[in-house]
Amino acid sequence: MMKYESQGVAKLYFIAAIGLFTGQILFGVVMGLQYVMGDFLFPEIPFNVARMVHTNLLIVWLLFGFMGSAYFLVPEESERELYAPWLAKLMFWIFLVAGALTILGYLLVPYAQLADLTMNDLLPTMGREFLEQPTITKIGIVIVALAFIFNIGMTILTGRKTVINLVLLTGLVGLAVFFLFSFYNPDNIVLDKYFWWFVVHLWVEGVWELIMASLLAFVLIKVTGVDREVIEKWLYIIIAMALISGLVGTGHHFFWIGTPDYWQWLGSIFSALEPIPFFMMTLFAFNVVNKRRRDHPNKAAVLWALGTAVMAFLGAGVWGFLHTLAPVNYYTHGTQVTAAHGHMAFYGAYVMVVLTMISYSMPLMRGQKAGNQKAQVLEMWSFWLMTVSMVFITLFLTGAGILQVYLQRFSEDPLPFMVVQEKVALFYWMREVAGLVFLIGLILYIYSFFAKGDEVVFAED
Amino acid sequence: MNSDELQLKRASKAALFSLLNLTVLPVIGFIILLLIYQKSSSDSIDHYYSVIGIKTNVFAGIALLLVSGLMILLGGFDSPWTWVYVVSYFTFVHALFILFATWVLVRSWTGEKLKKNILSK
Amino acid sequence: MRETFTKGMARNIYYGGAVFFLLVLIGLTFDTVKGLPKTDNSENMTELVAAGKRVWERNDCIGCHTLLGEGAYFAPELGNVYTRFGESTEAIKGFIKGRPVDGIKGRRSMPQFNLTDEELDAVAEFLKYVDGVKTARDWPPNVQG
Amino acid sequence: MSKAHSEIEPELLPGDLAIWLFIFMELLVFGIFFIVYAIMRLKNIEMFNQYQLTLNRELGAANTLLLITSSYFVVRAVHAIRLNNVSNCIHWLYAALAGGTGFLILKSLEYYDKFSAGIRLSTNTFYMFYLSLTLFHFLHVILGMLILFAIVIKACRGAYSDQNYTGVETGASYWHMVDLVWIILFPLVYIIR
Repeated sequence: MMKYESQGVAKLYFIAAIGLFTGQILFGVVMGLQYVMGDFLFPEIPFNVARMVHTNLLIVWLLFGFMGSAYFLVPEESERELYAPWLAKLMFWIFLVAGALTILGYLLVPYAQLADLTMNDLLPTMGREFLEQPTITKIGIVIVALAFIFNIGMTILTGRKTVINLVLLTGLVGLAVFFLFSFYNPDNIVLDKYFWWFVVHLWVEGVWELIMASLLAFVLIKVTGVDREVIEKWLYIIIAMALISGLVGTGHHFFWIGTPDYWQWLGSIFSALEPIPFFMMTLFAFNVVNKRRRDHPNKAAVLWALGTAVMAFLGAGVWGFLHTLAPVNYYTHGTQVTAAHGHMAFYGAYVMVVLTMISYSMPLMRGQKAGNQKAQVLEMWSFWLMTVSMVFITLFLTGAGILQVYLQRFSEDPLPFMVVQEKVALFYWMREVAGLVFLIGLILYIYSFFAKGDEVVFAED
Repeated sequence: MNSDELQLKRASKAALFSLLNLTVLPVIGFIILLLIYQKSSSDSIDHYYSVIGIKTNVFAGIALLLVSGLMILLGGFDSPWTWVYVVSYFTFVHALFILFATWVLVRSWTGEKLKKNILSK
Repeated sequence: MRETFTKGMARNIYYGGAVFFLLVLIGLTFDTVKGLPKTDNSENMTELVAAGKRVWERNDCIGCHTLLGEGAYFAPELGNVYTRFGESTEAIKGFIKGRPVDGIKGRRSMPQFNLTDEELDAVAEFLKYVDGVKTARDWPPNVQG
Repeated sequence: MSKAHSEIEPELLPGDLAIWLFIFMELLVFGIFFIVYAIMRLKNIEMFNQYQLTLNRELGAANTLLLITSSYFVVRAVHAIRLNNVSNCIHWLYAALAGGTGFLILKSLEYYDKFSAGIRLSTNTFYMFYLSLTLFHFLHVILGMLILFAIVIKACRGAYSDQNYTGVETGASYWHMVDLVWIILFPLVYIIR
């Protein structure tokens, strides 16, 4: 069912992605419990280790997901086989082994010892949020990324160049380039924080949006049959808005870290525009699905695509805007409000877009046009379970955050952090329950790949 | 431009201003929506969409402003719990109204009425 | 101006907009970096502070705490811990040293990192230096962080 | 019904409205800046009045003239291409570009003066707004000139005629917007007390 044989390498990447995703959620559940039962698994797995595993697995599995998506998408768009399928396979195993060793390192030895083992002193880059990987792993990521971009780039440059694969390529190159800032770790804490955001912000609110928009556009072309011209125009406008608002929008991270006051104005104004690209993505997805020329048998993939557009708008757009203006952020910065936004934004934008790609491409790689009836029903159930529970996780964390802000920062008589944490424990319990429902949704999702049932009947087009 | 196309333009304009009233142009959007409603003849597609827009916004007004107002009134201005409910409720429900209005806008572009599920045939 | 909006135009807005705002960001970055010495407390930057930052990083403190609002939200903000602990590095060191190895039953507890005296000095000095960074509106809002 | 009307949608979005949407977006950003400026000025009237006097109004006025004239040249260029007079159109566009260049030179002199006096974005709130507003506009002038220049190149290659001059009009609209922003910015920051 695949148009090109080499698209099949994506399957490896997707399987690994789902596996690591499961690990991420398991550790998320552990952390959620540690929020209310502080001594759970202590001192074997202290919270910081669980969190490191949770966030690093997220980053790594999303990278696997992006790479897999690119390997599936690029040959089809370029109308040729992958430049070097063997390289894609080799890099997969290198990345998987390096990633697994790093995670095991986090879990099996104390972090300081891991720093010594990997000779962090030669080029200290560890111990910063999301960039906890040992320097050697970081170098490994760069090598894998370069090999990957070379492979993808050569395929695109020697094949058909479409807007989708060019935008995807720009996004991936940007991803690699901005990651280089992770090697810059000055002693000056303000400088350190300033350039740390060049990785984090310019990834998730910059180049990743390019990747996301192009993946979504690809799936929408395939499942709706809407004219490529129309979709490409939308794609350009969406990513233009993403970069126009998002580049200077980095300023919303420079409010309170010792950077000049003018960032409060610039950051607020430009990040107030940041919901626009996400809103346009929703408008775009609704529009093309509404005007679809065919009803694709893979209903689950259509659901995921629409879900991505809606949830990205909610999580990244609405919940981002909620606390992005400097006067509000003065109170909410570094509270559970941030956590609420982070969860829904990552799920809605990046988790869901990868799951959309998997949902669309996995059946094709397994020789079917779409999963069987039962599999699709299960998959849609898992969609709703995961999505609704993520909405609740976000709402509970928002509640916890508002209460925290009020008691700890806003009231006349501010209470200490730990006292406030105990007062908001109810919200953490509810979040944990929602987290368990999410895990059930994920298990159902995995099970849907093995479900046997009647083939979907569809008209040839 | 024939009258069909004109109606269609007005219908999508109605849907657009219903969305704008919910987002960046509150009140102004509603006034324009009322004007479009006034100009439309019953049974036409622009009439249909301006009525939907007006209903959506009146309902949103009640659901957002009135309910939030009641929450503050009943919960007390100085209670942290009031703000927990008001802020989460307002953000979430407001977003749902925006999403609904967006879908209406997209439907209005095709000149068809709402009905039709987004996923099924 | 009655024309259709072509794909070419959309592309130009994308490239033009991206380059334009990238240049704006780079320009602002230059200005920020040049102006930093006024606020970043670099006059108190010593060898010890730099060593303290390494201790901070080696033990992944950011995995539980926030520092100037960034990090994890599991444990208190440390950007102003020096003020909160009565401007005493001794109090900070005492707290870190005194963490029980097996935690506190049923409650969150900081791990016992077994830091050496030099490491303790350094990390306390680092936290004091961070407290000296002049953040806008003197963030965090109050001593509780 | 749906088939008959599916052609209508591109007119709304992303129809020709979209380039206007973009211009509207730009005006929105400048608009927010202006409103914020006005509010901050009300809060710090004395400080704003005091530092406003340090600005060079003569250069500002000259720049206003330059931009308005070059906007007029652009109008002439559009007029010329409508009459299918390509070479005339190119000449008027060059004239408009010259106006833009003049603006950039005068503005650079002004900046040179301010920067060498040690004035920076973080000097005080007034200079923050003065510099960020004018610099942001300055970059827009450069962008507008690049667009006009691209049109000149295309016009030289014979891409435009009285049948096809929408590109010229688009560039002209953008240039007018840049002009318009300056016409609001100049009195707001340099003159109103």
